[in-house]
Amino acid sequence: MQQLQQDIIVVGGGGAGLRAAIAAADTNPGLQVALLSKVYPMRSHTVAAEGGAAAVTLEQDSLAGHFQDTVSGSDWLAEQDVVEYFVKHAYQELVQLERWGCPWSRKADGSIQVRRFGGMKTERTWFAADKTGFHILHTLFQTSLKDPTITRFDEYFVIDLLVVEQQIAGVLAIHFSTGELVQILGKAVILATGGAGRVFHYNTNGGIVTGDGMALAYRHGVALRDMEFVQYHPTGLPGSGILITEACRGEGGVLLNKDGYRYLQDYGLGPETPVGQPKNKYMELGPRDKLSQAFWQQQQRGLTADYHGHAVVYLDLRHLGKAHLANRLPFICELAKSYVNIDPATAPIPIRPAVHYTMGGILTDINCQTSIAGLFAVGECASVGLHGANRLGSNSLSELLVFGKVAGEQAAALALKTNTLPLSAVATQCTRQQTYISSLFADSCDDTVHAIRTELTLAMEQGCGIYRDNAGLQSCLSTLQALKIRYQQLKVTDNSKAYNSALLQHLELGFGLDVADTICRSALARTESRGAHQRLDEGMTQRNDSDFLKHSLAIRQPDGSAAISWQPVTITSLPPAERHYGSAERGSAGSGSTGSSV
Amino acid sequence: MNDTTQAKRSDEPVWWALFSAGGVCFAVVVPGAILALALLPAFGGFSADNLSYPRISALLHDALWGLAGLAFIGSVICLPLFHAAHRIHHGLHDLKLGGGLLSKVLCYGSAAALSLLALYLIS
Amino acid sequence: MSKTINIARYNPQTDSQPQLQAFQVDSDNSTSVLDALLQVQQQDPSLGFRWSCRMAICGSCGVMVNGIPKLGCKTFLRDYPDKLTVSALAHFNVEKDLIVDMQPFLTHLAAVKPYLINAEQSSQPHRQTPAQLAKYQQFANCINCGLCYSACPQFGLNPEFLGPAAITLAQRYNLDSRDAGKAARMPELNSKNGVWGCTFVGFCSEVCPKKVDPAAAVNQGKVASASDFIISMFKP
Amino acid sequence: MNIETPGGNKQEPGPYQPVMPRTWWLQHRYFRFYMLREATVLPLLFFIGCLLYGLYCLSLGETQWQHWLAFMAKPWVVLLNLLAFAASLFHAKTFFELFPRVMPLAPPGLMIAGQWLATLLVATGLTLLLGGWL
Ligand SMILES: Cc1cc2nc3c(=O)[nH]c(=O)nc-3n(C[C@H](O)[C@H](O)[C@H](O)COP(=O)(O)OP(=O)(O)OC[C@H]3O[C@@H](n4cnc5c(N)ncnc54)[C@H](O)[C@@H]3O)c2cc1C
Ligand code: SF4
Ligand code: F3S
Ligand code: FES
Repeated sequence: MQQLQQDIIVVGGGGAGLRAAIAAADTNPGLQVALLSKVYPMRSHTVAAEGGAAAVTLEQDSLAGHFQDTVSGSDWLAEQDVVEYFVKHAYQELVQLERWGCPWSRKADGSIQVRRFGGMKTERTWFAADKTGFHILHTLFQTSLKDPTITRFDEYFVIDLLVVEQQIAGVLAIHFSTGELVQILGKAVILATGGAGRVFHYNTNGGIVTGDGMALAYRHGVALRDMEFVQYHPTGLPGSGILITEACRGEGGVLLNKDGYRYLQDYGLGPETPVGQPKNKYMELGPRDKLSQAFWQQQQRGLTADYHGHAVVYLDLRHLGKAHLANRLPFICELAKSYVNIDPATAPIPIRPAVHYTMGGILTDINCQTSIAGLFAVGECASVGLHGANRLGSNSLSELLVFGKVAGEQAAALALKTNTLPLSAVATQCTRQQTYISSLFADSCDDTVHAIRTELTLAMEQGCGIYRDNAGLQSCLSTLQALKIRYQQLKVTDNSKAYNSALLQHLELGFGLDVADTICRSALARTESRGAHQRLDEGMTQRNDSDFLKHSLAIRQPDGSAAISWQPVTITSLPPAERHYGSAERGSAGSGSTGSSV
Repeated sequence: MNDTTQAKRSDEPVWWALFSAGGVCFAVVVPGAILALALLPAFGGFSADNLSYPRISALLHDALWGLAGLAFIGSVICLPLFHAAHRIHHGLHDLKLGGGLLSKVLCYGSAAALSLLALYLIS
Repeated sequence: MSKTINIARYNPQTDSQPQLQAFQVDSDNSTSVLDALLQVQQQDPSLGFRWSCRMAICGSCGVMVNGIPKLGCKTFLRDYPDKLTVSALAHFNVEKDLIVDMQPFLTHLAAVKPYLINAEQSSQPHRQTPAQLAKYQQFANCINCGLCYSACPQFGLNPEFLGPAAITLAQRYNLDSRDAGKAARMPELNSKNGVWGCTFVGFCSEVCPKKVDPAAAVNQGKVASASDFIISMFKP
Repeated sequence: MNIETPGGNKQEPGPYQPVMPRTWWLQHRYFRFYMLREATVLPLLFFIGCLLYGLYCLSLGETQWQHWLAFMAKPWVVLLNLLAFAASLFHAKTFFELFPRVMPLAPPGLMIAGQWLATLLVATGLTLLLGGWL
């Protein structure tokens, strides 16, 4: 088995991983930084982010405003100290990206332009046309090429963390092109492996977003926090789930049901704002959870239309005009044309909610440090505590940058004062993994990855969807258990070495099953409704702060299942209150219950 | 990353500049030249007088103190020759028949030789 | 509707060259070549190809469809009523089935110093007007899919040629009003494997799924390189 | 052109290294078009040859000049010059379309039209001049 020695190992070449690698290399040029990714960094799913990245920018805006929006958006489950740190550093990070060459969209005078985004009081979202993630990722990737101390390991698939007595020692990876196992030793490891949206059937995520990093840490005893909070994006294309960015609504797009009625006004988001005059936090610019829930309600009432067997509503952009669309939303026009054969300038786009983002993830402190010494996590795979029960659009790209930098710097500081563990310490772990991998191959097998994966994603969609109830969750859980047993019998029938995708998919499925289990069990344990987690059961449809103003922690048990425990929320300055959108926002005090009336 | 070996500057700009200038002439001047010198006379568009020896010599040598002749030779013969040489040189490379130093010397060498010949003939 | 798709298979351990294999897939109006490949992979899990975003932005799924470089996820079966043959991207070494070695491509990208070079320190953003942005914006839209390399015969003939995407990226930074690194980038562009490796075949721009027009970038690079040549003559 | 090469080489297990055959340009419309564009210089060379011959004749005197005029009227010469004329127009079309992409100075349509205008003016000028109207 090949052995390599590095100082810092970054797993993941998305926005978070690249930002961390650059920060680590910048901190001390004497450190060897390895950047591992199962795909070439610029293929990472950050590339698909369309809308933008948030930071307080305008005169009339304030850090307190961004803080409040984020905390109330999170339904008070965000760590407020983390949010404070975040809003304070987001601007500088976006500027840093600008100074690295990111082609942010501009105002006529050459200054940065910001756009509206759902759940944000005012315009504070930086964007690069409607390809913000693409430009951020490529800017970071290209900037990383400048750094001679960053060594890339492209198409290396990490299958295990090497841990010795609660201290990280490195990672074990499969070199995709040769099929060989490689042991990479390091003093600090940063997990930046992205989300887990692919455990659901309809999702906006790329095929690589399979929750690997979450499972890697979880299998070594690190808690996964707030896993029940899975964000549905209200506007995915039917079938493929391809995202139609929220920026469409920021620009003034409206949502219509099959009768052409702007149904959001019926769900606490009104009154109806005039077409072409979007208003922050009203109607289409309400938060994602509310909008996705409204779709579900419409579907129950039979008010959704049918698009080739998928229930849909419509996103109408026609009034924006061809020129404006081409300028502000060119990628959306391209996507609509290719995948539903529609020109948004002349016809409304059929859309439906799709799983978009995992708010939960690997538990870390404000320094991105996990419970294993030297193991850090950042980005969508982590739960640093920014998003709580519901993430606001455009906070996550900024998170990658703000906390990517923190993770890189912290890892570098730690690596400088740590000694590498001896090879011998991890030898047995490596041999065990090697034996396990070899045992996966067989000439034939009745079951397939595809079959199990399909059942998994459908079960999750059924049981852990926009609305949940006890019966559905229980049945999802038993399906998951059955699938896990089938998974143990599953074999890889392609025994070739080079580029064995069958093997990788097999391993990804294993990661996904573990993550799905934590989602389902956390959802069962939270018997209230909050943010993206909405229960239909009697007595659970409201937010219940006296019992559940706390984070769930899923910790792996010896039998492989998750046990749920709880962790208090850090509240610094904004005590829990109702979340209000639409006109209810004003006279919020005692008035009511937009949060749960739907 | 620092360069240890810096890539060698190509002399291609010289040839490309000639090629481009020749390309412009080929597109802007040559069609007219073919028309006026080959096609119209052949199809009887002009009277014989107009193409008589004295008139043509005079045009070539005397008009604008001889500059017209020079411009004509340059834009219809010399530069297009370099244009052609460039395309042939690269075309040989495309056909995997050359493209190396030999074809370069032959192509641009002939273009230069023929250009000199043309200039000599009007001098 | 069932449809036949021929796939060029190659297993490095056993094959000496790619062989076509036919598969049946279900197809409707929205089935992409990527969808079809995913279906085939269910029948034969050993089929190797790259993909991720399935929305034409990550650049991983490039393949030849009937001999033309295409993004699998943005090419639809409906547009190929007759025969459909999918093979690995041309001009790259084939590692397995539809997976090619992208390393040369990445090396070429890195060679042009594709990052903003500017020594000025500041904690404020640069000013850049929409007009200044427009100068390079199109060239910044490259998703590094490599289709243009498979389209470019000059790259096929000479693998050392930096190629359309790398040169486009160099131009993207050279044209950026915030950049001061042109001098550092020019030596690579000035070489015979830089802009001068191109004969304006132009097919690169034809196949580019993002309308980047790399051919324009490369040939604008020639003008830049030629002026650099002249300037260098007047320098000691 | 599906599988690129007939002549790939490969001894041991490892990647397949395609080699471009010499006939690559026959395999696609676009490449044939490119080769045709490059080949426009062949008839051009013929026309330049005619001119050089003409200059040579001119330098020898009146009789030789008459000789050249007769040569230029031979059917096969006329035919080849017709071809050269077509080639020059085809070249002009491709060249004019490429120019705005290499030097984006004005809207492409405008630049293309401007260049055609230049060609037209030169052709008119030369015709008028040689035809004795100028
Ligand atoms: C369609 C879409 C649009 C979005 N739009 C916005 C937006 O407008 N604004 C916003 O703020 N957020 C947006 N988001 C959310 C945001 O883009 C993501 O949360 C964020 O990009 C995740 O970045 P990341 O670096 O954590 O992970 P990713 O970019 O997903 O990268 C994960 C990396 O980990 C690697 N990896 C994974 N597993 C392994 C393994 N086992 N071994 C080795 N490497 C591995 C992968 O190769 C990859 O390089 C959007 C998300 C989606 C899906
Ligand atoms: S220029 Fe176009 S074809 Fe070439 S790599 Fe970039 S996006 Fe792909
Ligand atoms: S195809 Fe190749 S030759 Fe030039 S114009 Fe494009 S790089
Ligand atoms: S899968 Fe990402 S571009 Fe096709």
